[in-house]
Amino acid sequence: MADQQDWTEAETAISVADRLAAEALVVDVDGFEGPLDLLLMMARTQKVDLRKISILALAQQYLLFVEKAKALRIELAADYLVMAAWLAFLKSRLLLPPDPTEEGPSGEDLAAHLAFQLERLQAMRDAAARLMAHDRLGQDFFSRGIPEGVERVRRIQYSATLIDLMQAYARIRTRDEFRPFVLDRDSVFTMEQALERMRGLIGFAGTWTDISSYLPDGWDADPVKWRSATAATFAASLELVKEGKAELRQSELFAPIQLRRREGRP
Amino acid sequence: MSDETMQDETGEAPPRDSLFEAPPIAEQERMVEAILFASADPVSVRELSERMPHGCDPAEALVYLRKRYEGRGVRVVRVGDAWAIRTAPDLGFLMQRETVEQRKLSRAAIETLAIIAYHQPVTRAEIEEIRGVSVSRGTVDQLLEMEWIRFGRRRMTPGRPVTFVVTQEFLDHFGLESARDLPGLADLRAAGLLESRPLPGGAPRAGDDDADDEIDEGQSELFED
Amino acid sequence: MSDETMQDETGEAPPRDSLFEAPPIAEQERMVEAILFASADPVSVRELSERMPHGCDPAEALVYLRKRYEGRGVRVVRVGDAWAIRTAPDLGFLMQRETVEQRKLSRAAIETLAIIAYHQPVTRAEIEEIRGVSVSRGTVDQLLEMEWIRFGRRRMTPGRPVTFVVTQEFLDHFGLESARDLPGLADLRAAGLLESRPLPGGAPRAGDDDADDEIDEGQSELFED
Repeated sequence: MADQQDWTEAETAISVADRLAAEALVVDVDGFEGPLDLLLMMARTQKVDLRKISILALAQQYLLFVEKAKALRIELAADYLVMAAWLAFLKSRLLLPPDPTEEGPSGEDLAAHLAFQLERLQAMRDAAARLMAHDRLGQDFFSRGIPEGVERVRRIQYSATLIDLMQAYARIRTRDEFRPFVLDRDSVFTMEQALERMRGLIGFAGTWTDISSYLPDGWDADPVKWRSATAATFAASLELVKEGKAELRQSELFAPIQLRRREGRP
Repeated sequence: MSDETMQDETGEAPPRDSLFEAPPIAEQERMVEAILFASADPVSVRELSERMPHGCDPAEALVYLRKRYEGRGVRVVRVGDAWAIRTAPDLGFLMQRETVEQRKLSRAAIETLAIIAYHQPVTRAEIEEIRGVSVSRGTVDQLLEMEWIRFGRRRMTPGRPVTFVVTQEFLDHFGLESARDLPGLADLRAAGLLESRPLPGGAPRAGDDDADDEIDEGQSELFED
Repeated sequence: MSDETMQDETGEAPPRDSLFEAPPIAEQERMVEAILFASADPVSVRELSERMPHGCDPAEALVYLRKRYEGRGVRVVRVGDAWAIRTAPDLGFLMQRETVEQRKLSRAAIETLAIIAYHQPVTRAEIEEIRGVSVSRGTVDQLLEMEWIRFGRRRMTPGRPVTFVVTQEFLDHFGLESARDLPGLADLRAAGLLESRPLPGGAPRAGDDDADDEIDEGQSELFED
């Protein structure tokens, strides 16, 4: 790509005009969007097709720019210095005869890639310009000025099948055949019943009395009834104690439980 | 810019200020079309005139444009003394977007519906008696709105209560020719939808007394099996 | 429940659920015309289908409609997989009144937009590699907010970076049928300028750690979304 000859030519060309150019660019450094942008700008000054630019000349131009900036004590962003270092490396690669023992890409490969990057950036800029110049909505062509909104109508569709209908009807018509589940209460003496009974009797219980004597009549013969009545009466007794109307005592385990009215209360 | 614009521009001068002849009427028609389309408000002939190149006759162009849109999906209509493009009235339904939501009919609704179907004509009080719970106004309204039930004749009993009957829509929806085709309890039982125990006093009670004129719609014979 | 089922059940009813044959194609054309005229935004064929009576073929109707409006003041244009009616670009000069003040985009935003349009789907790292500078969050946010770009699929490369693609709004704004119609796209591709070429050796700059794996993905995926 760039042989010795080209380089010498480039060198001489740079020394005059481009030194001034570099200086101008240094002053304008804030106007560039990073080193690639600056490089593209420099490449354009070569006034050739981007595919034919001399990367070596470009590298030299850039390094000059950085030098100038240093001389003018202008703070360059790190990006610019990284690029400078890379271009210095590229320059040395391009100038030295290729070393067959050396690993890595050749100077030409690197230069070609930089040229590609510059060309691609330029291409995207051109594309952006073309895009913005394209016919545009609200500028060159227009949408409907009085759009008619689409009214959203939400319709609820209820579904039911014949089976649903029949099952519903069957459910109603057969409801009478069922009655709610209730316990057969013939042999159950509830706590409410016991409590009611004992409230009536407690006034008379001045002395300790076995609570079994409070069982309703006829409930001690049938063991099932007896069990229920005893449990209910015991629970009712506890309730009365809780209410402060009675006292309970039991002399020992399994001994009869005795109850009496609490003193001082009616 | 587009090719066309280029042509216009490369012509002698911008058309609107042209001293030359007005554009052909077909071109004027295009212009009116574009202006009416893009404007946020109806546009008067005067305004059209101001916006179009010198020498144009928007009133004439409008005549052509109107004609062109006759019978189309949109029309050129006059709004006061201005003009606008509007959807053809017969296509208004396209401007609605219906979203259909499927919902299962509530248990109360389906039970009420079933009772009406099997016992029609039936009064609200009768429905309540059969269901054993009161029927909310909303449930009946919903069924009326769905057009699955409608009002039947009033009962010739004190208070002259209204009755409900099922509609043709109902029959269509459930694929029935008439309410008589509703399966009877025997069929339900056979289909395993009922317990096999016989129904105590099964015959429906409604419609027995005075609704004789609607007896053919009634269900009195349905459950006698 | 599918549409068909409902139609079967509701029988007669409104035209959209009709069991009868679809309207004649001329009528369908009117319908498409009305819908497109009414909407400021492009309408997809699918949406047309949903809004038109059952059995309509909006795609076919569109062919006729498009032809009908050729050379007229307004045109039927394709925007991605949707359609819209827009004024003819050559009549833009009549519309100063309607002209929308275009939001001024920064150079960075314009370049970023172009890179996304031509290289989509493209990652932020790739954009940065092409522009040689980092892309500020604000730039991307602005484009996202304008709804000219959106997130595409994530790359199946380490870090699973998000990609950006352009939107239907972008196509609509620039009057493009699809991203294929971007000006100069073919030339750029032929020149290899849409490739993401790996750098031999180290990078002069750019935040590209993952960009190198995707040489082939660039344009090949372009039109999938």
